[in-house]
Amino acid sequence: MQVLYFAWVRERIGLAKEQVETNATTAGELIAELSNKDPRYAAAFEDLSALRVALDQELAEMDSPLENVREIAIFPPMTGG
Amino acid sequence: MQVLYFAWVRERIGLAKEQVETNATTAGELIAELSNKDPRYAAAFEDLSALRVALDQELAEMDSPLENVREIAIFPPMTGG
Amino acid sequence: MRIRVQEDPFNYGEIADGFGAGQLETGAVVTFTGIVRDLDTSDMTAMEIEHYPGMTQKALEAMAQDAKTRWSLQDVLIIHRYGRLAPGERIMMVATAARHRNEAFEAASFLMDYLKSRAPFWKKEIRGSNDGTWVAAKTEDEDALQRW
Amino acid sequence: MRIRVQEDPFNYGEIADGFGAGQLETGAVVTFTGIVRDLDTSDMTAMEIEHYPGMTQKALEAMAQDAKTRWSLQDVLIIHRYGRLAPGERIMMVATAARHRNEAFEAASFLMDYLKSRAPFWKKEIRGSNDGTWVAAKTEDEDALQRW
Repeated sequence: MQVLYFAWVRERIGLAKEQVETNATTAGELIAELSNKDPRYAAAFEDLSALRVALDQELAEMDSPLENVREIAIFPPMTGG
Repeated sequence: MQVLYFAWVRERIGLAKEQVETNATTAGELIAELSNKDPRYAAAFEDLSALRVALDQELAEMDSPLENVREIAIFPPMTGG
Repeated sequence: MRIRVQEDPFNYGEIADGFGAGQLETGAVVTFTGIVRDLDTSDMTAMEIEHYPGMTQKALEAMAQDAKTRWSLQDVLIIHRYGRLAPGERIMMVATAARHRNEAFEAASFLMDYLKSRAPFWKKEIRGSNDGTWVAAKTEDEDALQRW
Repeated sequence: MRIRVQEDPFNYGEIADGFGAGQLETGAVVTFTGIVRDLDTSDMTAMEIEHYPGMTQKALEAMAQDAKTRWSLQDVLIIHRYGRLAPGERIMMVATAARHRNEAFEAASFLMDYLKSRAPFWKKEIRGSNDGTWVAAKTEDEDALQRW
Protein backbone atom coordinates (compact mmCIF):
# COMPACT_ATOMS: atom_id res chain seq x y z
CA MET A 1 0.00 0.00 0.00
CA GLN A 2 1.21 3.50 -0.82
CA VAL A 3 1.39 5.59 2.40
CA LEU A 4 1.63 9.40 2.23
CA TYR A 5 2.48 11.83 5.02
CA PHE A 6 1.85 15.57 5.11
CA ALA A 7 2.86 18.61 7.17
CA TRP A 8 4.41 17.84 10.57
CA VAL A 9 3.61 14.14 10.23
CA ARG A 10 5.84 14.13 7.16
CA GLU A 11 8.54 16.10 8.96
CA ARG A 12 8.58 13.89 12.08
CA ILE A 13 8.76 10.70 10.05
CA GLY A 14 11.22 12.22 7.62
CA LEU A 15 9.42 10.81 4.59
CA ALA A 16 6.75 12.12 2.20
CA LYS A 17 5.68 8.66 1.07
CA GLU A 18 6.59 5.00 1.15
CA GLN A 19 5.35 1.60 0.03
CA VAL A 20 4.21 -0.51 3.01
CA GLU A 21 3.35 -4.22 3.16
CA THR A 22 0.67 -4.69 5.80
CA ASN A 23 -2.12 -6.94 6.98
CA ALA A 24 -3.80 -4.09 8.89
CA THR A 25 -7.54 -4.02 8.24
CA THR A 26 -8.13 -0.39 9.31
CA ALA A 27 -6.25 2.90 9.19
CA GLY A 28 -5.93 2.77 12.98
CA GLU A 29 -4.31 -0.66 12.83
CA LEU A 30 -1.81 0.49 10.24
CA ILE A 31 -0.88 3.47 12.41
CA ALA A 32 -0.34 1.18 15.43
CA GLU A 33 1.76 -1.18 13.29
CA LEU A 34 3.98 1.65 12.03
CA SER A 35 4.33 3.10 15.56
CA ASN A 36 5.79 -0.21 16.74
CA LYS A 37 8.25 -0.33 13.88
CA ASP A 38 10.24 2.83 14.60
CA PRO A 39 10.36 5.61 17.24
CA ARG A 40 9.96 8.29 14.54
CA TYR A 41 6.56 6.88 13.66
CA ALA A 42 5.70 6.54 17.34
CA ALA A 43 6.53 10.26 17.80
CA ALA A 44 4.52 11.32 14.75
CA PHE A 45 1.52 9.18 15.72
CA GLU A 46 1.70 9.85 19.47
CA ASP A 47 -1.61 11.71 19.68
CA LEU A 48 -4.20 9.92 17.57
CA SER A 49 -6.74 12.72 18.08
CA ALA A 50 -4.37 15.03 16.17
CA LEU A 51 -4.32 12.77 13.11
CA ARG A 52 -6.58 12.59 10.11
CA VAL A 53 -6.59 10.01 7.32
CA ALA A 54 -7.65 9.82 3.71
CA LEU A 55 -8.20 6.53 1.90
CA ASP A 56 -7.73 6.70 -1.86
CA GLN A 57 -7.90 10.48 -1.56
CA GLU A 58 -11.14 10.65 0.38
CA LEU A 59 -11.35 11.65 4.05
CA ALA A 60 -12.01 8.59 6.24
CA GLU A 61 -12.13 7.48 9.84
CA MET A 62 -9.52 5.58 11.86
CA ASP A 63 -11.73 2.51 11.79
CA SER A 64 -12.55 2.68 8.08
CA PRO A 65 -11.61 -0.64 6.39
CA LEU A 66 -8.47 -0.75 4.24
CA GLU A 67 -9.87 -3.41 1.92
CA ASN A 68 -9.02 -2.59 -1.71
CA VAL A 69 -7.42 0.70 -0.68
CA ARG A 70 -4.33 1.51 -2.72
CA GLU A 71 -3.31 4.80 -1.14
CA ILE A 72 -3.59 6.00 2.45
CA ALA A 73 -2.56 9.48 3.60
CA ILE A 74 -1.92 10.40 7.25
CA PHE A 75 -1.78 14.06 8.25
CA PRO A 76 -2.65 16.67 10.90
CA PRO A 77 -6.02 18.47 10.93
CA MET A 78 -6.24 20.60 7.79
CA THR A 79 -5.76 24.36 7.85
CA GLY A 80 -6.94 25.62 4.47
CA GLY A 81 -8.78 28.76 3.53
CA MET B 1 -42.31 72.81 6.86
CA GLN B 2 -40.72 71.28 3.77
CA VAL B 3 -42.53 68.06 2.83
CA LEU B 4 -40.91 65.57 0.43
CA TYR B 5 -42.51 62.60 -1.34
CA PHE B 6 -40.77 59.65 -2.96
CA ALA B 7 -41.59 56.74 -5.26
CA TRP B 8 -45.32 55.95 -5.66
CA VAL B 9 -46.25 58.42 -2.91
CA ARG B 10 -44.69 61.13 -5.08
CA GLU B 11 -46.47 59.81 -8.19
CA ARG B 12 -49.90 59.58 -6.56
CA ILE B 13 -49.66 63.08 -5.12
CA GLY B 14 -48.12 64.44 -8.29
CA LEU B 15 -45.49 66.44 -6.40
CA ALA B 16 -41.90 65.78 -5.28
CA LYS B 17 -41.99 68.45 -2.59
CA GLU B 18 -43.95 71.34 -1.19
CA GLN B 19 -43.94 73.87 1.62
CA VAL B 20 -46.74 73.17 4.13
CA GLU B 21 -48.03 75.34 6.98
CA THR B 22 -49.23 73.04 9.72
CA ASN B 23 -49.96 72.78 13.44
CA ALA B 24 -49.62 69.00 13.39
CA THR B 25 -47.50 67.76 16.29
CA THR B 26 -46.62 64.36 14.81
CA ALA B 27 -45.94 62.88 11.39
CA GLY B 28 -49.17 60.89 11.67
CA GLU B 29 -51.18 64.08 12.33
CA LEU B 30 -49.63 65.79 9.32
CA ILE B 31 -50.54 62.82 7.12
CA ALA B 32 -54.14 62.92 8.38
CA GLU B 33 -54.28 66.68 7.77
CA LEU B 34 -53.02 66.33 4.19
CA SER B 35 -55.42 63.43 3.52
CA ASN B 36 -58.36 65.68 4.40
CA LYS B 37 -57.11 68.43 2.12
CA ASP B 38 -57.24 66.60 -1.22
CA PRO B 39 -58.26 63.17 -2.59
CA ARG B 40 -54.81 62.69 -4.15
CA TYR B 41 -53.26 62.75 -0.70
CA ALA B 42 -56.01 60.52 0.64
CA ALA B 43 -55.18 58.00 -2.10
CA ALA B 44 -51.44 58.18 -1.45
CA PHE B 45 -51.85 57.87 2.30
CA GLU B 46 -54.68 55.33 2.23
CA ASP B 47 -52.71 52.53 3.88
CA LEU B 48 -50.65 53.92 6.75
CA SER B 49 -48.83 50.63 7.23
CA ALA B 50 -47.35 51.08 3.74
CA LEU B 51 -45.83 54.46 4.63
CA ARG B 52 -42.51 55.37 6.19
CA VAL B 53 -41.34 58.81 7.33
CA ALA B 54 -38.04 60.58 7.85
CA LEU B 55 -37.73 63.73 9.97
CA ASP B 56 -34.83 65.96 9.03
CA GLN B 57 -33.41 63.04 7.02
CA GLU B 58 -33.54 60.47 9.78
CA LEU B 59 -36.00 57.56 9.85
CA ALA B 60 -38.76 58.19 12.40
CA GLU B 61 -42.10 56.84 13.59
CA MET B 62 -45.61 58.09 12.83
CA ASP B 63 -45.90 59.39 16.39
CA SER B 64 -42.48 61.08 16.46
CA PRO B 65 -42.89 64.78 17.41
CA LEU B 66 -42.53 67.39 14.67
CA GLU B 67 -41.17 70.03 17.03
CA ASN B 68 -38.25 71.90 15.43
CA VAL B 69 -38.39 69.64 12.38
CA ARG B 70 -37.72 71.52 9.15
CA GLU B 71 -38.05 68.69 6.64
CA ILE B 72 -40.31 65.68 6.61
CA ALA B 73 -40.24 62.99 3.94
CA ILE B 74 -43.06 60.50 3.34
CA PHE B 75 -42.41 57.41 1.24
CA PRO B 76 -43.12 53.68 0.77
CA PRO B 77 -40.97 51.00 2.46
CA MET B 78 -37.48 51.23 1.03
CA THR B 79 -36.16 48.74 -1.51
CA GLY B 80 -32.43 49.31 -1.69
CA GLY B 81 -29.56 46.88 -2.14
CA MET C 1 -14.33 53.85 5.17
CA ARG C 2 -15.65 54.78 1.74
CA ILE C 3 -19.30 55.48 0.97
CA ARG C 4 -20.43 56.57 -2.46
CA VAL C 5 -23.87 57.26 -3.89
CA GLN C 6 -23.62 57.81 -7.62
CA GLU C 7 -25.44 57.63 -10.92
CA ASP C 8 -22.46 56.39 -12.95
CA PRO C 9 -21.41 52.76 -13.17
CA PHE C 10 -18.54 51.71 -10.91
CA ASN C 11 -15.64 49.41 -11.71
CA TYR C 12 -16.35 46.50 -9.39
CA GLY C 13 -13.21 44.47 -10.16
CA GLU C 14 -10.84 47.38 -9.71
CA ILE C 15 -12.51 48.54 -6.50
CA ALA C 16 -12.67 45.03 -5.03
CA ASP C 17 -9.02 44.53 -5.91
CA GLY C 18 -7.89 47.75 -4.24
CA PHE C 19 -10.05 47.28 -1.16
CA GLY C 20 -8.09 46.27 1.92
CA ALA C 21 -4.79 46.44 0.05
CA GLY C 22 -1.82 47.17 2.26
CA GLN C 23 -3.66 46.52 5.53
CA LEU C 24 -1.45 43.90 7.14
CA GLU C 25 -4.01 42.97 9.78
CA THR C 26 -6.68 42.07 7.24
CA GLY C 27 -7.02 38.33 6.78
CA ALA C 28 -10.49 38.23 5.24
CA VAL C 29 -12.31 40.34 2.67
CA VAL C 30 -15.93 39.80 1.68
CA THR C 31 -17.63 41.60 -1.18
CA PHE C 32 -21.28 41.58 -2.18
CA THR C 33 -22.61 42.90 -5.49
CA GLY C 34 -26.24 43.31 -6.44
CA ILE C 35 -27.07 42.97 -10.11
CA VAL C 36 -30.20 44.08 -12.00
CA ARG C 37 -32.00 40.92 -12.92
CA ASP C 38 -35.27 40.01 -14.48
CA LEU C 39 -36.65 36.90 -12.85
CA ASP C 40 -40.29 36.85 -13.62
CA THR C 41 -41.13 37.88 -17.12
CA SER C 42 -37.81 38.53 -18.88
CA ASP C 43 -39.25 41.59 -20.59
CA MET C 44 -37.82 44.15 -18.18
CA THR C 45 -36.02 46.79 -20.17
CA ALA C 46 -34.63 48.85 -17.29
CA MET C 47 -34.63 49.42 -13.57
CA GLU C 48 -35.03 52.95 -12.25
CA ILE C 49 -33.69 53.68 -8.82
CA GLU C 50 -34.93 56.75 -7.00
CA HIS C 51 -33.28 57.97 -3.83
CA TYR C 52 -33.46 60.76 -1.25
CA PRO C 53 -30.38 62.83 -2.01
CA GLY C 54 -30.21 64.70 1.29
CA MET C 55 -30.46 61.54 3.33
CA THR C 56 -28.82 58.70 1.42
CA GLN C 57 -25.15 59.41 2.04
CA LYS C 58 -25.74 60.03 5.74
CA ALA C 59 -27.87 56.89 6.11
CA LEU C 60 -25.18 54.72 4.50
CA GLU C 61 -22.46 56.29 6.61
CA ALA C 62 -24.46 55.57 9.76
CA MET C 63 -24.87 51.92 8.71
CA ALA C 64 -21.17 51.53 8.02
CA GLN C 65 -20.37 53.14 11.36
CA ASP C 66 -22.81 50.80 13.07
CA ALA C 67 -21.11 47.80 11.44
CA LYS C 68 -17.72 49.05 12.67
CA THR C 69 -19.11 49.23 16.19
CA ARG C 70 -20.51 45.73 16.10
CA TRP C 71 -17.54 43.99 14.48
CA SER C 72 -13.85 44.63 14.47
CA LEU C 73 -13.34 45.76 10.89
CA GLN C 74 -10.27 47.16 9.19
CA ASP C 75 -12.36 48.76 6.47
CA VAL C 76 -15.87 49.09 5.03
CA LEU C 77 -17.01 50.20 1.60
CA ILE C 78 -20.49 50.87 0.22
CA ILE C 79 -21.29 52.02 -3.31
CA HIS C 80 -24.91 52.39 -4.42
CA ARG C 81 -26.16 53.66 -7.76
CA TYR C 82 -29.34 55.48 -8.62
CA GLY C 83 -30.97 56.42 -11.93
CA ARG C 84 -31.69 54.14 -14.87
CA LEU C 85 -29.92 50.77 -15.04
CA ALA C 86 -30.09 48.00 -17.64
CA PRO C 87 -30.50 44.30 -16.77
CA GLY C 88 -27.09 42.82 -15.94
CA GLU C 89 -25.69 46.09 -14.59
CA ARG C 90 -24.33 46.23 -11.06
CA ILE C 91 -26.60 48.21 -8.72
CA MET C 92 -24.37 48.34 -5.68
CA MET C 93 -21.53 46.77 -3.80
CA VAL C 94 -20.48 46.32 -0.21
CA ALA C 95 -17.03 45.23 0.98
CA THR C 96 -15.76 44.42 4.46
CA ALA C 97 -12.21 43.71 5.67
CA ALA C 98 -11.53 41.94 8.97
CA ARG C 99 -9.03 39.69 10.66
CA HIS C 100 -11.33 36.70 10.63
CA ARG C 101 -13.80 35.42 8.10
CA ASN C 102 -16.81 35.43 10.40
CA GLU C 103 -16.53 39.13 11.12
CA ALA C 104 -16.21 39.97 7.43
CA PHE C 105 -19.16 37.73 6.46
CA GLU C 106 -21.44 38.92 9.23
CA ALA C 107 -20.72 42.60 8.71
CA ALA C 108 -21.35 42.33 4.96
CA SER C 109 -24.57 40.43 5.55
CA PHE C 110 -25.69 42.98 8.16
CA LEU C 111 -25.00 45.88 5.80
CA MET C 112 -27.00 44.20 3.04
CA ASP C 113 -29.97 43.59 5.33
CA TYR C 114 -29.96 47.24 6.37
CA LEU C 115 -29.42 48.55 2.85
CA LYS C 116 -32.46 46.55 1.67
CA SER C 117 -34.91 48.04 4.14
CA ARG C 118 -33.39 51.12 5.76
CA ALA C 119 -31.55 53.01 3.02
CA PRO C 120 -33.76 55.51 1.13
CA PHE C 121 -33.79 53.83 -2.29
CA TRP C 122 -36.85 52.78 -4.28
CA LYS C 123 -36.70 50.51 -7.30
CA LYS C 124 -39.01 50.57 -10.28
CA GLU C 125 -39.06 47.95 -13.01
CA ILE C 126 -39.66 49.25 -16.51
CA ARG C 127 -41.25 46.83 -18.98
CA GLY C 128 -41.70 47.84 -22.59
CA SER C 129 -43.32 51.23 -22.92
CA ASN C 130 -45.32 51.27 -19.69
CA ASP C 131 -44.73 53.52 -16.72
CA GLY C 132 -43.12 50.83 -14.69
CA THR C 133 -43.93 48.96 -11.50
CA TRP C 134 -42.52 49.85 -8.12
CA VAL C 135 -40.79 46.89 -6.51
CA ALA C 136 -42.68 45.96 -3.35
CA ALA C 137 -40.76 45.61 -0.11
CA LYS C 138 -40.64 42.00 1.09
CA THR C 139 -41.72 40.92 4.56
CA GLU C 140 -38.72 38.59 4.64
CA ASP C 141 -36.39 41.56 4.13
CA GLU C 142 -37.96 43.36 7.07
CA ASP C 143 -37.80 40.19 9.13
CA ALA C 144 -34.12 39.75 8.28
CA LEU C 145 -33.33 42.80 10.44
CA GLN C 146 -34.47 40.91 13.54
CA ARG C 147 -31.32 38.86 13.69
CA TRP C 148 -29.06 41.85 14.32
CA MET D 1 -18.20 25.94 -11.88
CA ARG D 2 -14.51 26.71 -11.80
CA ILE D 3 -12.06 25.14 -9.34
CA ARG D 4 -8.35 25.88 -9.49
CA VAL D 5 -5.46 24.79 -7.28
CA GLN D 6 -2.33 26.65 -8.26
CA GLU D 7 1.04 27.91 -7.11
CA ASP D 8 0.89 31.19 -9.04
CA PRO D 9 -0.87 34.33 -7.83
CA PHE D 10 -4.33 34.97 -9.26
CA ASN D 11 -5.85 38.24 -10.39
CA TYR D 12 -8.64 38.67 -7.85
CA GLY D 13 -10.16 41.84 -9.31
CA GLU D 14 -10.32 40.50 -12.84
CA ILE D 15 -11.72 37.15 -11.76
CA ALA D 16 -14.30 38.72 -9.42
CA ASP D 17 -15.34 41.09 -12.20
CA GLY D 18 -15.81 38.33 -14.76
CA PHE D 19 -17.59 35.97 -12.37
CA GLY D 20 -21.33 35.73 -12.98
CA ALA D 21 -21.12 38.05 -15.98
CA GLY D 22 -23.86 37.51 -18.53
CA GLN D 23 -25.99 35.31 -16.26
CA LEU D 24 -29.29 37.15 -16.34
CA GLU D 25 -30.75 35.23 -13.41
CA THR D 26 -27.95 36.23 -11.05
CA GLY D 27 -28.96 39.00 -8.68
CA ALA D 28 -26.33 38.51 -6.00
CA VAL D 29 -22.61 37.74 -6.08
CA VAL D 30 -20.53 37.18 -2.95
CA THR D 31 -16.75 36.86 -2.97
CA PHE D 32 -14.42 35.94 -0.14
CA THR D 33 -10.65 36.36 -0.24
CA GLY D 34 -8.19 35.11 2.35
CA ILE D 35 -5.01 37.13 2.76
CA VAL D 36 -1.73 36.13 4.40
CA ARG D 37 -1.51 38.16 7.57
CA ASP D 38 0.76 38.33 10.55
CA LEU D 39 -1.26 39.04 13.65
CA ASP D 40 0.87 37.97 16.55
CA THR D 41 4.47 38.91 16.18
CA SER D 42 4.77 40.84 12.93
CA ASP D 43 8.02 39.06 12.09
CA MET D 44 6.52 36.47 9.77
CA THR D 45 8.47 36.50 6.53
CA ALA D 46 6.39 33.98 4.59
CA MET D 47 3.64 31.42 4.73
CA GLU D 48 4.18 28.03 3.18
CA ILE D 49 1.14 26.09 2.10
CA GLU D 50 1.47 22.36 1.57
CA HIS D 51 -1.29 20.36 -0.08
CA TYR D 52 -2.15 16.84 -1.22
CA PRO D 53 -1.97 17.11 -5.00
CA GLY D 54 -3.92 13.95 -5.81
CA MET D 55 -6.78 14.90 -3.52
CA THR D 56 -7.10 18.70 -3.45
CA GLN D 57 -8.83 19.35 -6.75
CA LYS D 58 -11.32 16.52 -6.17
CA ALA D 59 -12.03 17.65 -2.60
CA LEU D 60 -12.75 21.23 -3.71
CA GLU D 61 -14.95 20.02 -6.56
CA ALA D 62 -16.95 17.89 -4.13
CA MET D 63 -17.45 20.90 -1.82
CA ALA D 64 -18.60 23.10 -4.69
CA GLN D 65 -20.96 20.36 -5.83
CA ASP D 66 -22.29 20.02 -2.30
CA ALA D 67 -22.93 23.78 -2.16
CA LYS D 68 -24.84 23.59 -5.46
CA THR D 69 -27.02 20.86 -4.01
CA ARG D 70 -27.80 22.81 -0.85
CA TRP D 71 -28.46 26.20 -2.46
CA SER D 72 -29.73 27.29 -5.81
CA LEU D 73 -26.58 28.75 -7.34
CA GLN D 74 -25.93 30.02 -10.82
CA ASP D 75 -22.19 29.59 -10.40
CA VAL D 76 -19.42 28.73 -7.93
CA LEU D 77 -15.70 29.45 -8.08
CA ILE D 78 -12.85 28.33 -5.82
CA ILE D 79 -9.19 29.23 -6.27
CA HIS D 80 -6.63 28.10 -3.70
CA ARG D 81 -2.88 28.61 -3.84
CA TYR D 82 -0.08 26.49 -2.43
CA GLY D 83 3.66 27.06 -2.07
CA ARG D 84 5.40 30.07 -0.53
CA LEU D 85 3.39 33.29 -0.04
CA ALA D 86 4.42 36.66 1.37
CA PRO D 87 2.36 38.61 3.93
CA GLY D 88 -0.37 40.58 2.14
CA GLU D 89 -0.69 38.07 -0.71
CA ARG D 90 -4.06 36.49 -1.45
CA ILE D 91 -4.18 32.83 -0.46
CA MET D 92 -7.50 31.91 -1.95
CA MET D 93 -10.87 33.12 -3.12
CA VAL D 94 -14.39 31.80 -3.27
CA ALA D 95 -17.25 33.30 -5.28
CA THR D 96 -20.93 32.39 -5.42
CA ALA D 97 -23.69 33.67 -7.71
CA ALA D 98 -27.36 33.30 -6.84
CA ARG D 99 -30.71 34.96 -7.35
CA HIS D 100 -30.97 36.14 -3.77
CA ARG D 101 -28.39 37.48 -1.35
CA ASN D 102 -28.99 34.89 1.37
CA GLU D 103 -28.17 31.99 -0.90
CA ALA D 104 -24.98 33.64 -2.11
CA PHE D 105 -23.88 34.57 1.44
CA GLU D 106 -24.67 31.19 2.95
CA ALA D 107 -23.04 29.19 0.19
CA ALA D 108 -19.84 31.28 0.38
CA SER D 109 -19.76 30.95 4.15
CA PHE D 110 -20.35 27.18 3.91
CA LEU D 111 -17.54 26.78 1.39
CA MET D 112 -15.15 28.73 3.63
CA ASP D 113 -16.01 26.61 6.66
CA TYR D 114 -15.35 23.44 4.68
CA LEU D 115 -12.18 24.76 3.06
CA LYS D 116 -10.78 25.60 6.50
CA SER D 117 -11.14 22.11 7.94
CA ARG D 118 -11.81 19.64 5.15
CA ALA D 119 -9.60 20.64 2.23
CA PRO D 120 -6.12 19.06 2.32
CA PHE D 121 -4.02 22.18 2.91
CA TRP D 122 -1.56 22.80 5.74
CA LYS D 123 -0.11 26.21 6.55
CA LYS D 124 3.30 26.90 8.02
CA GLU D 125 4.43 30.31 9.22
CA ILE D 126 8.06 31.14 8.52
CA ARG D 127 9.72 33.62 10.89
CA GLY D 128 13.23 34.79 10.22
CA SER D 129 15.59 31.92 9.51
CA ASN D 130 13.84 29.21 11.53
CA ASP D 131 12.11 26.15 10.12
CA GLY D 132 8.66 27.57 10.62
CA THR D 133 5.67 26.71 12.75
CA TRP D 134 2.72 24.72 11.52
CA VAL D 135 -0.54 26.60 12.04
CA ALA D 136 -2.69 24.64 14.49
CA ALA D 137 -6.27 23.83 13.53
CA LYS D 138 -8.77 25.74 15.66
CA THR D 139 -11.58 24.05 17.58
CA GLU D 140 -13.85 26.89 16.53
CA ASP D 141 -13.20 26.07 12.87
CA GLU D 142 -14.14 22.45 13.46
CA ASP D 143 -17.21 23.58 15.42
CA ALA D 144 -18.25 25.90 12.59
CA LEU D 145 -19.08 22.83 10.48
CA GLN D 146 -21.87 21.90 12.87
CA ARG D 147 -24.16 24.57 11.53
CA TRP D 148 -24.41 23.05 8.04
